[in-house]
Amino acid sequence: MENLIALLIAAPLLGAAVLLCGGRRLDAVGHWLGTLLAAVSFGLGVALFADMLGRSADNRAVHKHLFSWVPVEGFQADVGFQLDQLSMTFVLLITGVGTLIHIYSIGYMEHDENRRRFFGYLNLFLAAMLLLVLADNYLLLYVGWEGVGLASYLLIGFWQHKPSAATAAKKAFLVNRVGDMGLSIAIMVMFTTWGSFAFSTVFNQVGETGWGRNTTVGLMLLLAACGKSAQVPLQSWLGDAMEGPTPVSALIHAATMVTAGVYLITRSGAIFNQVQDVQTVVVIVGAVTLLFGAIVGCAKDDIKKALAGSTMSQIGYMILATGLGPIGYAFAIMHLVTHGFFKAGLFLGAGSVMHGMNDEVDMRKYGGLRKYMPVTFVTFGLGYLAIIGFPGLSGFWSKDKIIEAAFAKGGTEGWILGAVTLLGAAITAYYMTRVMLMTFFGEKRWNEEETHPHESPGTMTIPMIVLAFGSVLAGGLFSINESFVKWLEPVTSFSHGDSPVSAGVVTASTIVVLLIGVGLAWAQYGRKPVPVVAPRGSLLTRAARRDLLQDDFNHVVLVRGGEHLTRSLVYVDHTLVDGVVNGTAAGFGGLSGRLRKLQNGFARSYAVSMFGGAAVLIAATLLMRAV
Amino acid sequence: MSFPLLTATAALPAVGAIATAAVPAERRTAAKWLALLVSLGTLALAAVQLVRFEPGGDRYQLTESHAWIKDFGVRYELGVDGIGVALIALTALLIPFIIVAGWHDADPLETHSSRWRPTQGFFALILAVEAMVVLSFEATDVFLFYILFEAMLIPMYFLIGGFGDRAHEHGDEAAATQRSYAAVKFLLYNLVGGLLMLAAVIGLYVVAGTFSLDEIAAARANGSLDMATNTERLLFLGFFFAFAVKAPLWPLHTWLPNAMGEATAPVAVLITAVVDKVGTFAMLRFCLQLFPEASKWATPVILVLAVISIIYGALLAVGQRDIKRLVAYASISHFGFIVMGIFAMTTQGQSGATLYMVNHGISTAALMLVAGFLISRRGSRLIADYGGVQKVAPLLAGTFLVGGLATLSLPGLAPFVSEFLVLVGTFSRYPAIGVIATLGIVLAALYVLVLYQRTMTGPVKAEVQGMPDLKVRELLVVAPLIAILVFLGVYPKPLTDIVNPAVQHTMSDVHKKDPKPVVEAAQ
Amino acid sequence: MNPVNYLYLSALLFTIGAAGVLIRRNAIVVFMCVELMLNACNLAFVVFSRMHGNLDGQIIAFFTMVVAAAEVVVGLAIIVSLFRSRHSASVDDASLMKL
Amino acid sequence: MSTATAVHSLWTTAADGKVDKIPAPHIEYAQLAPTLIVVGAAVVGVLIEAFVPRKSRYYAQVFLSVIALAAAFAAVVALAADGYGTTKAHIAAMGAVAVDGPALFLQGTILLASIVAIFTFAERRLDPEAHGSRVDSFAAQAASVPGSDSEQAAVKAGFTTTEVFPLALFAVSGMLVFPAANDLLTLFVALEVFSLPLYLLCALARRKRLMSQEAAVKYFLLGAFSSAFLLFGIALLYGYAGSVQYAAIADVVDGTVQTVDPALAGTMGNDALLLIGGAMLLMGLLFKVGAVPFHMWTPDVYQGAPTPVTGFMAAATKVAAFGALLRLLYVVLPGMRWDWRPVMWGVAIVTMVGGAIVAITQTDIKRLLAYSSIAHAGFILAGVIATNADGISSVLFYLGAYSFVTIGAFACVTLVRDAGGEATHLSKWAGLGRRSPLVAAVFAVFLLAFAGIPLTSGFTGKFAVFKAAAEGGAGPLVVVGVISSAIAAFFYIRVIVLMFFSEPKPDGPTVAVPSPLTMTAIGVGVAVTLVLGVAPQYFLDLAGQAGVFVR
Repeated sequence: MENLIALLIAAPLLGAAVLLCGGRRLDAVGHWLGTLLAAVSFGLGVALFADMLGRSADNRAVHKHLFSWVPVEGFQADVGFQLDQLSMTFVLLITGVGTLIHIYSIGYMEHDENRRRFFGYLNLFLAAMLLLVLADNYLLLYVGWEGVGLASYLLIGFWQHKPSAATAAKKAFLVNRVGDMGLSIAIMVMFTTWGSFAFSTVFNQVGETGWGRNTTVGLMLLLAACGKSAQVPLQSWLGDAMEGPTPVSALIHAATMVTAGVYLITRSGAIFNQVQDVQTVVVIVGAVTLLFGAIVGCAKDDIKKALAGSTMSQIGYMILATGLGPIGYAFAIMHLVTHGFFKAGLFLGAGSVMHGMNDEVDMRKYGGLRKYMPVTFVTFGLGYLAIIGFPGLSGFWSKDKIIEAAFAKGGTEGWILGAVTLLGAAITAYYMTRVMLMTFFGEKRWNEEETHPHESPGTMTIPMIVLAFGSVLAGGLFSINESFVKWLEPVTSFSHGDSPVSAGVVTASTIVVLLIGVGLAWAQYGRKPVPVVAPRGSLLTRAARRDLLQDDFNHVVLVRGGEHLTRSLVYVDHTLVDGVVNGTAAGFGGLSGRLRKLQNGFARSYAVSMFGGAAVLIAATLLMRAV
Repeated sequence: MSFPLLTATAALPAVGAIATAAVPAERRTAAKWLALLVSLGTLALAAVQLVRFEPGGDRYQLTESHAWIKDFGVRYELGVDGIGVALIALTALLIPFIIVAGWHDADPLETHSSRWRPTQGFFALILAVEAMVVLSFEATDVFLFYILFEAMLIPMYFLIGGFGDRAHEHGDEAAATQRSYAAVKFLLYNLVGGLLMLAAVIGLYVVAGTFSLDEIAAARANGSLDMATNTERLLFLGFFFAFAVKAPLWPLHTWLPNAMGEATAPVAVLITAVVDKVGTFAMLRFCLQLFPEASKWATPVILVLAVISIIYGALLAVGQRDIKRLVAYASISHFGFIVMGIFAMTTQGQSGATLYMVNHGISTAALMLVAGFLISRRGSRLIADYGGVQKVAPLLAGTFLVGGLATLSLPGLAPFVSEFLVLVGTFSRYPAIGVIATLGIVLAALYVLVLYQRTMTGPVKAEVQGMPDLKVRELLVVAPLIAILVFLGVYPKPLTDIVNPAVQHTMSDVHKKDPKPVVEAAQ
Repeated sequence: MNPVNYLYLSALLFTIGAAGVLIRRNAIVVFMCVELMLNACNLAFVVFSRMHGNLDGQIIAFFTMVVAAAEVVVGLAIIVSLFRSRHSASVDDASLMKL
Repeated sequence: MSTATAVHSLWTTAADGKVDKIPAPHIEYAQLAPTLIVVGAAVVGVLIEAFVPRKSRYYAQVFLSVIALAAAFAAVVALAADGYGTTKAHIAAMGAVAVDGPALFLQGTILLASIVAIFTFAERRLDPEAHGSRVDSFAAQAASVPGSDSEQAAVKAGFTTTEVFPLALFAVSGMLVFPAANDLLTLFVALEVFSLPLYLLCALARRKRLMSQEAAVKYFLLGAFSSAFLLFGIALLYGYAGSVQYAAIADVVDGTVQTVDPALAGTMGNDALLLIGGAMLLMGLLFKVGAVPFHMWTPDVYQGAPTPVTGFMAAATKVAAFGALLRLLYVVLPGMRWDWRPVMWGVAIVTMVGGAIVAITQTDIKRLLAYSSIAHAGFILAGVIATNADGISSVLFYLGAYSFVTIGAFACVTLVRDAGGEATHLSKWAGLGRRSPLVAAVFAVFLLAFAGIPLTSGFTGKFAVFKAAAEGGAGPLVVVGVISSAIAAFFYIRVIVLMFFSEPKPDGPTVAVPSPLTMTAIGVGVAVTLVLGVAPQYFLDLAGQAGVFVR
């Protein structure tokens, strides 16, 4: 059975290879082929899942060593897979949502002349993401890690003719590379510490090393996670990444890839558990990002960017949860899965809206669309309810647990974290309600002559419906009997926190803040018409519109600074390094020119030189004897 | 006596060079095919070497030894270790691609007199370089190596100075001046390095009384050769300087951007992917083996220079406006990695460095050759003259991107394996250096992606409109290179198996053992 | 008289000749100065010959004279042809080639 | 016994005692055959000038010269085969001439180089025919004033100066003796014997005669000046040792012979005489090899002289002069090597560096090669300084290798011509590689050999001398040597750049198609360059076996 694991990756990889190398001949069938292979992968995943369920909880992880990758004395990197409950969860999420989004893309990308290439990239992404979650060592994980980065780069920049898309793609890759640097340093430290970077070795021996090395590894892994999961301070790329086609935003920048950081930290739980201080940093990063994303999400008028802010914020929740240690891992993953459903659904809905609205993304030019796109409205609405944590829907179950766990952290920290998570919940409710209201309710604000809103075709709506089911049901199903937590427990371990606040109180306060958020949004966007041109807004609003000045900071410090640095280095290289050499050459030339003048053509002066030479010769000879 | 395989591998291209040069002026197509066939034949011989080489066997295999210049204690001694055989394979592999890529680079212009036979000369020179490079990888006699090390400058010099980008050649006096400046700079830099090495070679002979690596090693082993510390250091510096110029290491690098910028793309590949490898190869084989103590003594400085090369080369690559110069600075950065790996004195570092030599050769070839195809279409090397190529020539853009991704060491492509090994190897002994060098991977992403963005994406520029996509000949060059990059990225084991034993020998030459993992050391 | 004094004379003559070569412009005079230097050598040979009590020096002096004579033949030929071409025997005028 | 009576006895014994018969000198004619053949041929050459009709003179002279030189070379080979270079090495002609390895090797080199040079002398196809007769590089009538009617008449009459051949033969005979000379008198005479014909040859150019005459005057005056120094040095050494025999002087220098006569203590063994005399002698020889600061005649003379003569001079003179220098330093003065080695270090360094640096900015190819020859003199001096067996053999090898490259290079220079004769200005050489790839390629080979690029003879030679120097403890000299090699490389490369990478000028020179004579000269040059570069062992062996002086 474990031989199927390789096949799991191979199917989409094959798809990518065929679609990208196949050329225009495959244009007609490319999208079907891509979707088919994604579905095959999903099918294999399900089969493996069934197989896994058939075994006892402690016996579920399987390993498959494929081949020795880089065998160098003392450095054994293998291509080997580890399929345990955590990986399985991801496999199902990736292939499941992935397949749905493939189907959606068939419709969404119908008029794009490069649709075949698009599906090739999507397949490539699936393969890389599966590799990431299936690897049994950090180096192979790194391959998948960068692989998804590449796929993300290609897909964000899919419409390369738009300079903004190309820039966004480059930015995403670069920021991710900074994170990758962290991962690569972490692996190096692992190698020098444990002589290996296989999960098994590292996790078994992690207790035997000192604080310093574990901390370094932890911080570097966190840096990597920040890059991939768009956490502060490496969050800046996610908003721009919305330049990519919407299915991409749904799959990569909402459901799967951006959550890889959560996977990484959860997977490395054994290391993080050793170092409290790093966990604290993780929690802080999560908390800051949670609020950061939420605030940004409130100010954006671009529907996708608003959702991107939301994604950032929700991942903040997950990161925060992972920072809590064993009490949070399972909930982080659970939120990850539910978020995968509803956020993918929301993005697909947004895509559907854009599809019907001539690719308009400004919500101020929407309004009252519920009549024109009923299916989209309903599915989007369900997603909306799920994300704000409407009781009973997916988001409610998962987010509630995280808030609980935050309180359970204990002490002042626990209170602060609890408050932050609650605040986040309120803001979430606010900005999502704002999106909902601006898009589907109120007056229509579009130009009726140019725009004819319409419902999307079946290929697009069906995935949305499926995801909507997920958004509604997943959380509840997972929470029955704590089944999800128990499922993951062998991998992530689990401990009930000692919450100072009872579960009921937390739930109640969650509902309260939710209502506050929704109410505020209603007051602002529901009761009165939405202006088509955005008002100037408060200082905070304006800052939030500019992603809280993050890009300005980057621009001034990194871009400008970098430009100055490189320009001055080019100058240095030219004048100094090269100058020394050319100067030496010129110096010899000058010397030559001067010495040359001695050769003045007069025989008598030559004789003088000879006479002088003879004198020196004689004197030197005598002097040598004297000395 | 068995078949002299090593001599044959070098002799075939040498004879081929003469034959190619002798092809009559008007039969230039025949000359091209002849050169290609010879290079393929050489590739076949190199493949035979790979097959016949036993990774677990003696250090030097397929050896040949003949008296040559008795007075200088010089023998014609050949032998390959794993590193040599891998690099010979690389050379033999790349030359056919270089020839095919440069198929039309040396077609004569109408203005030339009938006696001027650039085409024959171009391909003959390439084969001559191949012969010398191959032989220098095989030489186990210091003098023989030195002779080839120097002699290969001459054909390279003519290749750089004599053949520029086609677009520039039409009566552009300034370009010709630039080109000869680049050629002279190349030659003088390397000649100065080589001459200092000559002094050291002579000094080595005075000290050791022989040029044979085997004999020197034996003398060291039985204690009959005992170099004074200062002597060893001076000799080491003489050797290292030459190799550092060739490699090139900061601050001796400035000839490379000029040379690569002015030469045609295939020649630029020849420089950076093939000829420069002799420098790094020689560091491994000669510096470490002949002067182990001095090598260790110089390690801190060299590592710092290597790290500066990595960062500095990458930053300058970011700042370039010329595609080929950008690739050149990227190469400087990569050579920094190679040197760092060699002098980290760990198994991982040195294996990584060796793999890096091979992988860098292939990846740069891919990137540079595609860049050359691009440049030949528009007639400009300036990045700013391009934009939106992806739209009109997706295949070209795609292959360019793959080449670029290889250059930035994307996992899954060959350079990643080597770069990571180098980093790990360095980190395990010199953590700070390793960490700084890791910055290079971010900068690499920056210069590659900026280059790609500016040339390939965005709105289609007017001058780019109607640019043809890759032709079959060009695709035949690029596709196999990419395939090799992917294969070696996924399954480098065949290569590491060959390289590992050689690295073990080198490690024992310098009496170094890998640092033990902390956990293991604690037990 | 102490023969060493003749040595001093010889050195003096040699120096005078050398100075003449350096100072005089006319090629003929320069050449005469060279001859003076040769004569100084001859004097030295003869003096040493006497001091050593063997004949080698004297014989050498004869050789020198022969050689000097041959030199005159060649030298005058060259100088005269130069003079005929340029109507000047100044060595400073002959400075077409320089730098 | 007082000094006075001792001196007096010089002539009183003759009167008082019975007069000894002057013993008939014992001359080993067979062993001196190489020199004698050449001298004889030269004399015959003079007779040919006198008696053979003008029309046939050229052929007769060329034939005679080549045959004589070849015969002399055969004689050298025969002597060497007989073991005179090694086991039977001894001093011949009453102590005047050494017949030993270095002497034979250098004589062989000089003879071969001379044959090749004679070929270039005899070249008559480069210039278009004048008035129906072929012309060579030499003046129609040297005695006629440039530009005068008499010159034109001579040209019209188709006169040629066939005297160059006997002159060259005389010069060669002097050169053959020079490195073999075993006493200072022979040294001096040989020096003059080869110098005087060279002065004349310099003056004989067909084109640019004013420059040619100027070169001759400069060469002559400075040469005579330096001869005077050399002679005074000889006088002082004679005063020091009481003999001009090398072995006798060496004995005194070494201190193996004590003063025989206390009366002579004042002069004999007086170190001041030795040091000053030695230095002056050195100066005379350094002038001939063209070492800085005695080099200043070189560029002017090389430029002004007819190019075949320049090639001959640059090759053969250098060989002969270095031979003599070697013998002087290794046979006569090894006892005072602690005195002359530091001085020679200095000379070698300024020669290498100075020659290389000044060459950078030269614009005339012949002057450039002149400075190059100065730099090379410095490299050879490094080998001379080694003072070991390798030093001798490496210098011998270098000289052999260098002379053929030089003659070949100058032969190439004669091919590049425009309306005014040879186009020696570098700007004229631009784009030569495009017009005439073969000539340019051959010249490039010579330049690379000068630059010491491996696989050419220049590298082997340079390696040999530097190795010898390093073994002789002159490591720093080697470093200076390689640095100046690098500087020197710059200007050789400059010429290559000019030839291959510059666009040809529309009014550029043409490349003459030479007769087989010059082709042979160039061909031999290329062949020697490559053979000595790739497979030098045989010749290194030869030089190694020849590397022992007899004393």
